[in-house]
Amino acid sequence: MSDATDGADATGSGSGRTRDANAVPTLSATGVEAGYDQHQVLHGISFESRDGVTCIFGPNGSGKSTFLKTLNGIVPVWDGTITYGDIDLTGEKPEDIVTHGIATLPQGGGIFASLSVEENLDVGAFTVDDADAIADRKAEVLEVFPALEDKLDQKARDLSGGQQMMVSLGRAMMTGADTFLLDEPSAGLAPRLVDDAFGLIERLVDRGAQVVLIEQNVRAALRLADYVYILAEGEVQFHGPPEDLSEEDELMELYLGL
Amino acid sequence: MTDRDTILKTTDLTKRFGALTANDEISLAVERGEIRGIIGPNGSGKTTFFNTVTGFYEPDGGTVHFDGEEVTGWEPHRLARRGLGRTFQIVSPFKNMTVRQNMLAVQTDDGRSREEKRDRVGEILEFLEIDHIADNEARGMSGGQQKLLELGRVLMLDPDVVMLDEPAAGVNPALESRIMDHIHELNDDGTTFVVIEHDMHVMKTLADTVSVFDSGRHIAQGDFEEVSQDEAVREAYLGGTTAEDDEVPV
Amino acid sequence: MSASAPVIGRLPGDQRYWFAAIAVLLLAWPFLFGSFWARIGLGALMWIGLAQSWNMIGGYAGYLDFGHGAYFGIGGFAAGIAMVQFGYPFVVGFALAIVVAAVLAYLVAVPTLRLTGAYFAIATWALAESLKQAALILEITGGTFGLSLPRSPDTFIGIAVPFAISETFFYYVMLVLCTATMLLTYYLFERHEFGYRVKALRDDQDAAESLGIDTTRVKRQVYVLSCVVAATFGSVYAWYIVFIHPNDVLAPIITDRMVIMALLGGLGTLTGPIFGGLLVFLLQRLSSVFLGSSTFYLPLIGVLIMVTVLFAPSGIIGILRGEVGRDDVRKNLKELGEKFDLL
Amino acid sequence: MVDIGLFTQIVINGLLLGGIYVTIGVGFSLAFGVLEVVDFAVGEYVMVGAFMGAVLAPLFGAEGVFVIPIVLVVFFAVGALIQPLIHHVTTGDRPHPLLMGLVFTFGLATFLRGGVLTIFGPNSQDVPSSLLTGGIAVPGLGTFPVVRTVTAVFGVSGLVVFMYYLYRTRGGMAIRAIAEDRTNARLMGININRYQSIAYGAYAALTGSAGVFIGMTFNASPGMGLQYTAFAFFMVVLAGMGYLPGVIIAGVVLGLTQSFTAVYISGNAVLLVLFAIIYVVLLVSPAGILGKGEWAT
Amino acid sequence: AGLGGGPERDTFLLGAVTSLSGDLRFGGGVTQRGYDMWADTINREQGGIEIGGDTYEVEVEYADAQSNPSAGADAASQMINDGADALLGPYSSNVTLSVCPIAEQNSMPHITGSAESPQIWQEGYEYSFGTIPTVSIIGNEATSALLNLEPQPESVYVTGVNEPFSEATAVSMRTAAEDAGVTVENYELFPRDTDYTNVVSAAQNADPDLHLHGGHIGSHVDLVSASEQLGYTPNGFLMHYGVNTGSYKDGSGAQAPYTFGATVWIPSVDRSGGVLFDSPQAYADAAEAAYGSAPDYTQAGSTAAGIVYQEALTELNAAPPLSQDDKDELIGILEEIEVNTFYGDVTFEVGGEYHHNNINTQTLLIQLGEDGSPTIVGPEDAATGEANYPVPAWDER
Ligand SMILES: Nc1ncnc2c1ncn2[C@@H]1O[C@H](COP(=O)(O)OP(=O)(O)OP(=O)(O)O)[C@@H](O)[C@H]1O
Ligand SMILES: Nc1ncnc2c1ncn2[C@@H]1O[C@H](COP(=O)(O)OP(=O)(O)OP(=O)(O)O)[C@@H](O)[C@H]1O
Ligand SMILES: [Mg+2]
Ligand SMILES: [Mg+2]
Repeated sequence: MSDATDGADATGSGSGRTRDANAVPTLSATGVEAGYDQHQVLHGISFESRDGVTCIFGPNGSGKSTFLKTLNGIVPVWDGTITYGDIDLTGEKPEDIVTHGIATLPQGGGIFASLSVEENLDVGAFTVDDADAIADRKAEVLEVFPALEDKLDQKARDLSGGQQMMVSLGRAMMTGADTFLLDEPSAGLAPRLVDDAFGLIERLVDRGAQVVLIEQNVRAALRLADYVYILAEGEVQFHGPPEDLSEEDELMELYLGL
Repeated sequence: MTDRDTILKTTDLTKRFGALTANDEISLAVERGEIRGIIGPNGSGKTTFFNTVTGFYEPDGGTVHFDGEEVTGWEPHRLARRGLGRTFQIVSPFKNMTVRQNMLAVQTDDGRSREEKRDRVGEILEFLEIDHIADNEARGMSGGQQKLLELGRVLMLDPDVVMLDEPAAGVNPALESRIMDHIHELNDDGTTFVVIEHDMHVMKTLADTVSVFDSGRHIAQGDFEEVSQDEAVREAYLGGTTAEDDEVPV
Repeated sequence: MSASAPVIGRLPGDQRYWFAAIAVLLLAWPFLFGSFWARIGLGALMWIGLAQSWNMIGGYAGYLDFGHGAYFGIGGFAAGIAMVQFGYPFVVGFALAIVVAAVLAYLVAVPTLRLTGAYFAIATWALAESLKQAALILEITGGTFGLSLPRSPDTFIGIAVPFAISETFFYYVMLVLCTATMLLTYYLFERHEFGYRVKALRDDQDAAESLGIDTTRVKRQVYVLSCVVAATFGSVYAWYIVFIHPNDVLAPIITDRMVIMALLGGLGTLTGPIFGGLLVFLLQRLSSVFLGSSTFYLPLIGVLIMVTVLFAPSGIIGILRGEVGRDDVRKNLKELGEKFDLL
Repeated sequence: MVDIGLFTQIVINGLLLGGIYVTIGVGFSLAFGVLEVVDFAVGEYVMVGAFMGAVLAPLFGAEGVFVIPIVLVVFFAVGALIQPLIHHVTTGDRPHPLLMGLVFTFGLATFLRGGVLTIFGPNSQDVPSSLLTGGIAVPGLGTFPVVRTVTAVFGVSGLVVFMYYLYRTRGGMAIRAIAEDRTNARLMGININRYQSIAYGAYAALTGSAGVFIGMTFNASPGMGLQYTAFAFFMVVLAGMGYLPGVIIAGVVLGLTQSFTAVYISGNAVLLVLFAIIYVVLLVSPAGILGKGEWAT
Repeated sequence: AGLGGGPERDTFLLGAVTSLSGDLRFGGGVTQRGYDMWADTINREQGGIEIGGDTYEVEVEYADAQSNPSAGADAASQMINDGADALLGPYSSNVTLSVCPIAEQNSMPHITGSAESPQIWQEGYEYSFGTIPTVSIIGNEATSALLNLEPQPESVYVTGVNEPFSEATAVSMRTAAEDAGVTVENYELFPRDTDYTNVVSAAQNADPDLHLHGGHIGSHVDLVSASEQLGYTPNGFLMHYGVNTGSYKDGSGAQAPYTFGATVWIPSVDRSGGVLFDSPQAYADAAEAAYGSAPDYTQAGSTAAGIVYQEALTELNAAPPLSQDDKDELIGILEEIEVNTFYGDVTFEVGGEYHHNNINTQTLLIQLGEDGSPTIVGPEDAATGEANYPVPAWDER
């Protein structure tokens, strides 16, 4: 099991770690059904995260976010199981799932609007006890997003939409997790920042983290993808390496607009 | 372009938040029937510009003209009924009402009968392909569906000008191209659009003219090609990516 | 619930028969059970009407008016002052109550409706308290001593009144007033597009404004309307109860009761206030009849309110509509249990 | 002509009265601004605290002061257990969460008031204290009633402790994050049930012990709560919702307004002036006298 | 039994409206004990009221006014609906003022044993009577008695709560002081929920010889607490209503002794008695035995209301249930009646300022002793002890 402190070592050293030496557990779902109240959204999703970036694409309303929320514990699972390596996550609470090293960037960012930017980052490190690790990670976040440097004391709500997204991403990094669940990190970002956001994802991967990425910016996301799932109407319509997608013209057209 | 008339015009429009000047003397003219794109870095004042034009913010200086009339300081609902519609960057459905009721709540001065209004709702929902959820409460809609509802509601105004704040953000490419088709279709029927969008693919496909904002100022204007070649724009906004970068690495 | 759902829960059979039966019962009520029950009936009608008046601004428009009871008192004092200080008949007092309430409500609406949520709630509360304090000091209201209204004339605008000014008479006056309030609510908020506008501004004011809805105006309309309705009940009440005092008709508990009734019944629904109003009024008024002389009904009501909010958030109307089944309660209990994980 | 002796005494009275309001306002401001609970039961916590003083003090040598540690512990525990209920009614897919919390606490208030009335009857009860009696006369200024002075010190200390916790500790940061967005706070690994219960428990503990002080200053009676509920609301309005330091200013304004109106205008007009001021402040500056409050509705 | 008298019954049914819940529950409870004392005693000792050789038991049925005028009116109506022969009235003036019109409307005899506001009697109701003198008289006479103590006070400070009973009390106190030629330093009303330190500071600054206060018990408690805290010690405090109740002693604790108060009856008063109870002390003992607490004048006045009915019904000599004619005749009898009771001599004024109020019973000035028990200290002819006057300062107790 990799806990928060392991993550701290990895980022703290700055050298990154090799995947083979300390592989990130696989996050997998088997036959997951879930929904809201009586309304079922997911109809038996099976899923496995891969090293690097696992992308989830699909039309609006297909259940991507809902699925992500079953992974991080926000939406209770009706049926099926979710595991992280040897750990059974099914039915665990979100606050406990975080401690296994799984961080989430919710759709829309979900910053704490009346907290300062720095406090937002500190809350991200809530499960981390090591002050040095926190300081190191904060430095790293600012290196990735220099625009935040002179806004540390400002309330997060006073930032523009794009700046807020940087805060959210930075906050997710602060957890020191090995697995990142990112729900549309580039939405609403100016093109430059989209590059930055994807750059960040690459960095995370280089460092050995594993990323589950929901994106509507399919073109850019495919450049990073190691494996792709396509969801529609709460079911997996396709999964495979991106190379296989090109053979699925119909899928590409229908769900990806490509 | 020269033979078309100006439908929306701002002159030195200024809006400040405390020490921050979010809109700094913005002068911008939109021709009747065009699709105007607005791009600019996050925080450059695009949304603020929308809010000031549509009456949500009191401007600190400058004027707004709409369809030959000065409308500076008008209340939003008055502008809306006059024919200036807008959407919000963060979708704002009436959560406790059904999709249909969301549409019916729209108020116009055109004296349409109740039946006509209901028919129009049906048409628009069908046009946007969300008629199957017409009687669902809006709170349960997905993000993309909410975007469509947002667009549908504003169409109920039968507006002359529609201002869209990031209509494609978070929207699936398939739906995105549908929205773009809708916009084109409406534009062909004579509706003028002002669109804020960060997706350069969308910008390139949609916009007749692009205005570029930076730090609250209107720094450039031209067609998409011109603007995207502009060094300052690339530096401030586009970075390495361009819309030409279309090929998919598969 | 879709828009076409029946207004009263799931009643077996044709709704029309139910309505007819209820109408007959209501019309015959004072003759069936005598004057005491006529009084209870008229009290219930009054509170249903008051709860509905609060529901207009609080439920449909989403503005938590915590000073609404003041308009009940204003209606009462307007009628009382017209009758006592100027010697006019009640009708003049009634008209005065409407005018005074409308004018005051408008003047209050202009600055106060700019506030939302708890700010609005507290502002209206403070205003209502100031009005009560002012009424205690002013001379025209009788100040500390209150006002005793003229007793029981047997004519009404010069016409002999069928039941003189008796419980029966007031029962029918309240019945008319309450029915009018219900019909008005039904028409304006459930059937007219006005209702959509009101709900739209409740959900998102900016969006409503951007869609051509003059939210300022709609809010004011709802506020003034709901205040005037409360005032009409106040004026009839004053005429009926004969002695009015600021500590009674301007008491904050009047607002509290309206809020609780609307909420327990089902907020922003047509029939919710009927059920909420009946339940709370009867519990309070009849508790001494059934529980004997004790204050035990107070903690009982308290627990009832808490349990309803915990398990039937959409109010009694939700239970009647079958929204609160055994499964829902079980699910609710389970979720509640999870929240007790404190360590 | 203004009599200087009277004038200074009125200032003292007003400030110390403000101190009493501060003791109630501090916890309430936390509950209201940070937990977003519009708590109608606040005044009844004061009332129950006062009654605990009246009932328990005789067991401790007729000294209300000794009851305070017990009240702190009991109220903290009870508050921590009530919070999950409030949390439950203010979350989920309920259409009007704010209202639900308000009505739930209204029910709680009715339950507490009715319960105490049923058990103890309507009479006022003395909360005895032999330590906090009489007043200390300061020449040239006036008399400082001991119990009121200690109450004010208690309130201000409570404020300082709360401020420290909220803005200088991790737990405080967690509570502020929860106030902003419960779901996202959970995603940061925060056990929201625990921290909300801590916050609500702390509020209840402070308010309950304020009740003991108020009982010693005045007395305990089942009907006393409503008045303090009103004042608690007015305190947060004047302070600016969620802005804890504003509570001191609000207390000073409320207290001085009351004492000056009582003496220099008319005793009869005290509440009229007070309520009118609150109404006007809300219209002119909804974020409180200092304009520092904030509270998302 | 004639028309409209309801079903046959062999008891007299008295409908009592009183506040058994709500803010006024304390006073309501006192009233209830007073009415019950009468009914229980007459039924036990005489088997009821004798009419034409038969005795009819007395039954008192209660309806809760919930301390609220509209519930009070409903309660009265409920009693009338249940066929009551006559009404016993509620506690407090506001509720009484909404019950009187109901009695009037239904031509129903109504005697209240516990409402003191002059307003009730000034309205001139035909069917309502009261055994306790209006507070205008009580306050006035108690104040006059106090002003006679040595050393003669030269100035007073008058305060009152702004609700009808308290304001009437304060007015009567002021009037008495003015009539006695004593300086009234200030006359001030304020809301019940205000803070009393300001009242006290202003009074302290005026430095009067006496402080006179009209209010209910809670307000007295607040006033003495604030006075103790600020060290305000005039030569005496006179407060009305209720300083000799347990409630005042419980609320003010160590500050209760030496307070002056007004009453029209206490157990130690020297009155002859007659019907049902031989003397005030006999009544007090019986009440103590029945309820475990000493009765105050409200309870005694309520019992007296029952006794008045008993005498009037005997004179009416009509078996229950009473017809409307009987009831109207009863009103005539009540207007003429003279009853000598343990409570004092009861007669009702007819016409005049306080129509149908018993203004006959003598007012007493009392003072609480070290142990909190009352002693009659005025007027001189009724006094059973010496006043402790001027009272000791707070820190000398
Ligand atoms: N809180 C909720 N309550 C009820 N229904 C919901 C809720 N959230 C989502 N839904 C419904 O669940 C379905 C899936 O929604 P979800 O947000 O998972 O879609 P998505 O694939 O993430 O879409 P998008 O790309 O637009 O974000 C939709 O039909 C939506 O209406
Ligand atoms: N209500 C407000 N109060 C204070 N500052 C504000 C407010 N609204 C916007 N700002 C500030 O004004 C600037 C412009 O914001 P605006 O939202 O207009 O940017 P934008 O161009 O729409 O950015 P994005 O592309 O990220 O949406 C930002 O710095 C923002 O922080
Ligand atoms: Mg999504
Ligand atoms: Mg924007």
